[in-house]
Amino acid sequence: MTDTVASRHSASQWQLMWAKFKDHKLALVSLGVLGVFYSIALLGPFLAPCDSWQTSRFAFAPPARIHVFHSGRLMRPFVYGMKMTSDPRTFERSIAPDKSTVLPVRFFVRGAEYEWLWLVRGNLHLFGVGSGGQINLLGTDILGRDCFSRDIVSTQISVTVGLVGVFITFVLGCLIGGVSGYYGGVVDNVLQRFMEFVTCLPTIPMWMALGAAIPAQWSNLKVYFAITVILALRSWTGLSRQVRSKLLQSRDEDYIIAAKVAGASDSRIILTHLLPGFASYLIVSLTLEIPRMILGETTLSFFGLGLRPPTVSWGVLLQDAQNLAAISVYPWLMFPAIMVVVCVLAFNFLGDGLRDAADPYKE
Amino acid sequence: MPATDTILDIQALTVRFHTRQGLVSAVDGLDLALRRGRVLGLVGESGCGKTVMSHALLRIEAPGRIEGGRISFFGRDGAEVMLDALDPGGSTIRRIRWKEIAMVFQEPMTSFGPQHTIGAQIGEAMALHGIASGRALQPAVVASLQSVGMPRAEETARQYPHQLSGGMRQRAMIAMALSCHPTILIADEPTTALDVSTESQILELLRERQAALGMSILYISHNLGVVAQIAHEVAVMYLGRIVERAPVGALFASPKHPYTRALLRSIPRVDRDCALEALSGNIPEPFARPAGCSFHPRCPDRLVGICDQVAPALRRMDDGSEVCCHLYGECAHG
Amino acid sequence: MARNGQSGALLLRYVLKRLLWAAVVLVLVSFFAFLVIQLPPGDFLDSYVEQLSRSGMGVDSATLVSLRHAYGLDRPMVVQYWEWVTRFMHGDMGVSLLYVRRVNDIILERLPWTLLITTTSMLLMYAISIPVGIYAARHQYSLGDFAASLVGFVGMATPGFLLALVMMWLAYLAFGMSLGGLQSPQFMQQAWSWAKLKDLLWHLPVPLFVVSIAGMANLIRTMRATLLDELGKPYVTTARAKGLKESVLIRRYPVRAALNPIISSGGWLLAELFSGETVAGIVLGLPTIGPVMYRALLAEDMYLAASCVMVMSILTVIGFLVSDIVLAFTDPRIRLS
Amino acid sequence: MLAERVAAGELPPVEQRLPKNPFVRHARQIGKYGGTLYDQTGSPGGRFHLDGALIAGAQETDNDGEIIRPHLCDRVDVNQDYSEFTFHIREGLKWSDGVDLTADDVLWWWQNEQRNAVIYPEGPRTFKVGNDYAEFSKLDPWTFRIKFPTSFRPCLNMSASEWMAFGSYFGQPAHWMKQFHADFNPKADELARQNGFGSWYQYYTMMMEYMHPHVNKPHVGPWFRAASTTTHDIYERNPYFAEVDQEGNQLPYIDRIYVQVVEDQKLQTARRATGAVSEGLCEMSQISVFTRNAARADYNIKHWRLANGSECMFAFNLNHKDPVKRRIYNDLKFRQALSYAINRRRINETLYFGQAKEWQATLSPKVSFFDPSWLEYCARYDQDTANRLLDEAGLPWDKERRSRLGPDGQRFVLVVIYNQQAFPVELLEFVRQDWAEVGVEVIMKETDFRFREWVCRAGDQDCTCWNADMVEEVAAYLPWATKWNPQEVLFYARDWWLWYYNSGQSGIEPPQRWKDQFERMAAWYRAKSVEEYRRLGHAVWDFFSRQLVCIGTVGYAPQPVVIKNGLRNVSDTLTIGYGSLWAKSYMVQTYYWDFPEGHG
Repeated sequence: MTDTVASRHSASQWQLMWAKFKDHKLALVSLGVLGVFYSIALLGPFLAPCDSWQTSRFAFAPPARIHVFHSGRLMRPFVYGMKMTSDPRTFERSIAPDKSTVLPVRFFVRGAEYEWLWLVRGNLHLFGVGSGGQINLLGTDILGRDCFSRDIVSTQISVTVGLVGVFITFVLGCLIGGVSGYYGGVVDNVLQRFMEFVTCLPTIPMWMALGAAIPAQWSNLKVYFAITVILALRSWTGLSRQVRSKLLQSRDEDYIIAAKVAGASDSRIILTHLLPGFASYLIVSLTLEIPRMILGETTLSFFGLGLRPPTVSWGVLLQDAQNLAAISVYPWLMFPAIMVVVCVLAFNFLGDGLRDAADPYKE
Repeated sequence: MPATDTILDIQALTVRFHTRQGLVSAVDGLDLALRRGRVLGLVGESGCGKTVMSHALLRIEAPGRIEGGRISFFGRDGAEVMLDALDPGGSTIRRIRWKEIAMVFQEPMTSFGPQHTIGAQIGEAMALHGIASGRALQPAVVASLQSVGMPRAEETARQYPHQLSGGMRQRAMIAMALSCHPTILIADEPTTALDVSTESQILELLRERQAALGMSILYISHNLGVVAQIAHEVAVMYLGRIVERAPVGALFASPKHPYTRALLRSIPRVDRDCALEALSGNIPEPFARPAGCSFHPRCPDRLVGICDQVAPALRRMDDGSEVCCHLYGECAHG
Repeated sequence: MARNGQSGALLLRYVLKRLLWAAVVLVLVSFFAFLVIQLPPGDFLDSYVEQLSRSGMGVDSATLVSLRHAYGLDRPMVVQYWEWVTRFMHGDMGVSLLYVRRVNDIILERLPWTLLITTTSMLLMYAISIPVGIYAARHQYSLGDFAASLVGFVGMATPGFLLALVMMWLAYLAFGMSLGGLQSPQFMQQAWSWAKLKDLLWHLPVPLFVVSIAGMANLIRTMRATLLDELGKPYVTTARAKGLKESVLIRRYPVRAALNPIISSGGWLLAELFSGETVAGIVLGLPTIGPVMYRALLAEDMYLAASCVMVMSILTVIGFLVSDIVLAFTDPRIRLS
Repeated sequence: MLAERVAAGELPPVEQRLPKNPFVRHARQIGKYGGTLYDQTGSPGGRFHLDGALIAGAQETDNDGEIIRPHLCDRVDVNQDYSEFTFHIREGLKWSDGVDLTADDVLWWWQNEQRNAVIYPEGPRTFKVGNDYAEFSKLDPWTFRIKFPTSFRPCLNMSASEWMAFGSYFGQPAHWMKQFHADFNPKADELARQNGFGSWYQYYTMMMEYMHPHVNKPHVGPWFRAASTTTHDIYERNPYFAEVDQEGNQLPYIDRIYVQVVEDQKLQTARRATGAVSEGLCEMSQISVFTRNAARADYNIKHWRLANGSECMFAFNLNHKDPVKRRIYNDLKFRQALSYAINRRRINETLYFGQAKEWQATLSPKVSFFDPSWLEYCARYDQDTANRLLDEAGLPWDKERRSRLGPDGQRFVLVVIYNQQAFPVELLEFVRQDWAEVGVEVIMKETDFRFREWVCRAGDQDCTCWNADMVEEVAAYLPWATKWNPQEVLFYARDWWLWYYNSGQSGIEPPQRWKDQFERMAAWYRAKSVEEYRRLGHAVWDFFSRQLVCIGTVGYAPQPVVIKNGLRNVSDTLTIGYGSLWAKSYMVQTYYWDFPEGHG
């Protein structure tokens, strides 16, 4: 016992954090979940069996079942083809599995062309049914596009928006908060008022106003970054407030004064001495900032003021799902909603876990 | 069988905490008696369970639990109340708290609520226990503040805790503690957070009030020197047990238990110049209490085979002191 | 509350300072609003001129120039800004081409509903989240605590528009509640009556829920957290030792302390509410400012859009002001230092 | 409702409210009075499903858009060479406030509004032949004459097409409009300023709106706007409406149209699907909800058709400000290529269950000078041809063959601005993909209904789209007024047209072939004989079709409609168009509720 205590005391701040973090099961699980999300984002089109924009005549096809028994005998996993009957009078489509065509699910099949991370062109997919037909694990939308593939590709955009946005937040927050807290006095006061002003702008209206101002002819990449910037414009305040207060606390601590006496430049002091002092806090608040951004992007795109087709993000997909048909008849269109909720929850739990871990006063 | 002038009699009291690491016995079979109008000093290193014990007396030991022993309290009328048997949320104990047994806490900084004025918080207690109410309340509060020698009492009553200095706050705390004229005052390291000069003032104040009101005081401290100044009788506590109890003179003249001796040796003395000794080793992890005499790992003159096997019992010595150590086992026998 | 002259004076000084700051912030807000007018491509005048010549022949360059002058669009930004602000201060927010009426009238029509929604949901939030938070803190890790935080998290993680959509649909399925608006159409033409009021109350729950859930989640979490570390503070032990009843004690000491962060978050909360109100307003078709702004943005009817942003921000600033002042009353440490 | 007001003495009895010989409209069944129709719009005073019913003109067309018949005028006399038109207003015709609508109103409108140099610096767009305007003259209170310098046949068509700006000569009540007019009210400027407008003519132009007349503006249609807030408009029945049913009961039957403002398009759909409106069009993409929800929402679904030559047609801005883009858009090959690139079959099958017509956007086949080859022109799906044409048009592929490069070497991107129409937005996604496949990158940008128009008038659009009417005989002959006209809704060559119409004083000089076309159209409008009318008509429309100024997709689509149970006199099969038919075809004034009190 006693020697473990000793080792605890000699452990570095990060080891301590990790030790405490591991106690927080929920956070640990969330970390895993997010891991999944981001690896989906990374692999993207490789995981998607179809080209997410490839339309087909099978509109609103329900999610396909994976079977292993065909006419009584066991065989490798397969899906049935689809046959569609549409009533010309009521315009009702009914899509039923076509038992005659069996499409075995193969792995590492060649399929639709895609560009991986705008770099590598490829056509290898984790799984698929080849050219014979299509496999729609999560059904199709009105244009007969494969929802599963779209959900995967949209993940790429949506989860990265948060990261990029948070990076901007981080820079802004540290810069403004740092200056404000380090110099104090008039500078501080002015910057404080400015922060107050930013917090006074109702988030979503402000986002909308700025989102509406994005020129239509901008390329999707440009729009994407514009959106992240817009999102960040609101979120840096929280961070900078933290940076500021922490700075104000530690500004007069001996080692800083020592550094000053030693004649280190202000920026150097801020960067090398002060920031590391509370890096853990920054990480926490950044982690909690990401989900807000994801929600923000979703909301903006949902109202058509954010990303727009052909870019697919969760918001864009949900925009298509904003109708009673999606809710009452084609529920699989709502799947992105589940992804949003899960992702945001995961980030929040992770943030909580990190917070507990980072807080030295809670033993 | 407690003496007639016993006001508080604790027998084999055990308080345990159920923590994630395991069961912790903060107080473990503690015996102690407090006599009317006397000051009992309770000494021990921090973490030995003094505070838990004192909280147990007021039944605010939660999240700890009393899991053994008994606490009998003899009120003004001499009737016996089993504190340990009471429901900690019940009305009986609430009537005893502050009215019978009041307490002065360790941190004068945080022991007052920041939201209300000093006067309000003192008045709250007085009103609660029917000392004063309505119009009479405010003067009573001021009086109680004056009684602890608070300068500008009226103004202080109107001030908020964060506007007072530490010493002043502790005075106010004492005023609040005495405001309901309790029969027992528990002072839990009341001076630890204060500087030396203030400390002596506070001690002086306590001594003066005790003499004036004739209440009993349980003075808890980790500092024998401080206890020496105020207590009639001293009990030394180690790992939730009393290891030695003696009149203050006897204890300082001839300390018996090795632990007491060690403690004494760690006080600076002007009249004798010898190197200060710190206690060797530190307190064992609470949930790894050593077998036998819990002090034996640190004991300079432990008897191998006995001390680390058999737990000693409290023995009364000729000079009226009591000690709990195998070293004195024999002389008791013969 | 101010217990003596000195602290009263301090309080006054504090309030004045806050007022001054609020004024500064408002100036910045007006800059932003003006920015909103200027940002979009294809400027306001083009639209306006075209509107003029709707059934006519289009306007020749000469007329264009004269119009530009009439609208001060040929003058430098600063001048334009100044004119806009002064007009705004005189209560003239310009005219909306989309609604073909003065922006003032539009705002005035929508404001009461907006305030109704926001204030009621604010009260609702406090009324629910404070007791729930207290309960969660006092019975930590209990079933109730778990349930509360679960609701809290879901409320926090579900996008408002989604919630609105689903709730609306459920309300329709369950009660056949008409979609869009706060009243059934047949009542909207009538004067106020009990039936109309009942109809209104009948429509309120869904919007209120959607608007307040996110903030409520947040409040519960804050309340629980702060109360938890307040409960550990020594002064709680003191109060307990004094023989106070547990319920009284909790109310008088830790809750009072834990309320401060809640109160100070009031202004921020208002900002959040306007966000929520905008989203819910659009999806549920509420008669609030949000949808108007949305419409105006799509139509690039910028004077209207900017005024909406401006009004919401002003209200938020006021919210911040009020919460700060209330805080000064409840927390002596702020008032007296 | 009116009965009480008569009893209360607020209104004269019906026979005094109607003109001497009111227009008799044959209702399928004689209806009951009372009740309210519910509808919705995007913004106050904005378009809504039933608003076609609000207006009435001098004449009207039958439901096939082939015959012109009198409406608010009981007779229109035309001289030999179609240069003099004498309109006989129904004697005793009244505005909705009871004031007589006489020839004076028409003349006032012509002289003080249309010819007013402040309101229309460049003069009115209609009643102009060459450089001369028509003469308006009053023969007696109920008779006025329009005299053209030469023959001008379309004058009749115009008088029958109330949706044209032209129809507004029954839309401006002199006695009411005067208050906004500086020549008649010295305080007009003040009035304008009080209402937030810079000067009187700006306010006046706002008040000119006659299709959704401003609150309490006297009106001749069956309903007038009685109240308007930011949340709803209320249109009350016009007690002086000059129509009766075959039994002499004054129309309309229904007292009120309640139009709720619903900013969000998606919510509008949801409300239709849940029975919030009395009559509304179903989105084909949502049809499953509509059918499933019919019982609960208490409506039935009728299967109409949309009389659109094309559900959605695209027009490029031939007068684009950017010379590079202008050159590309003006290249016929470019337009042909994009037409070939559209997979009309796929659109039809996915969105219209294969029941729409995959053809080019043009006139209704029933038109006398119709040419079937117009329908097929470039309507075939042929990517190779498209690619070839684009290469020839000077838009080479980039290295990776991802998208095409403009002459400036940049990625060639074009923005299509649109606002939600009857056609499903998914259609645009199909087109976007089809064009992307031949390397033309498109951004579809949704805007507001009015904003789209403003941008186009300003000439800032690359390309815009709209539904193409099924243009019938009557509508086709409206001067400069069909959607193929360079300065109508699609605004594809506004500057050229301005140049021509103002004889070079403004706008941009068009290329010769377009000058010819303008001349041809002018000549057509001056046609002396039916034969000439047909010959020139064919020539005019042949040019439009071959030039492919408007690229059509699919047309004549099925259009399910939800109708609240209990709403009567709604036709089961109907072809609704937005051309000359649009207003008339529903005959909303004959609608009635079988339990009016149940629809308060």
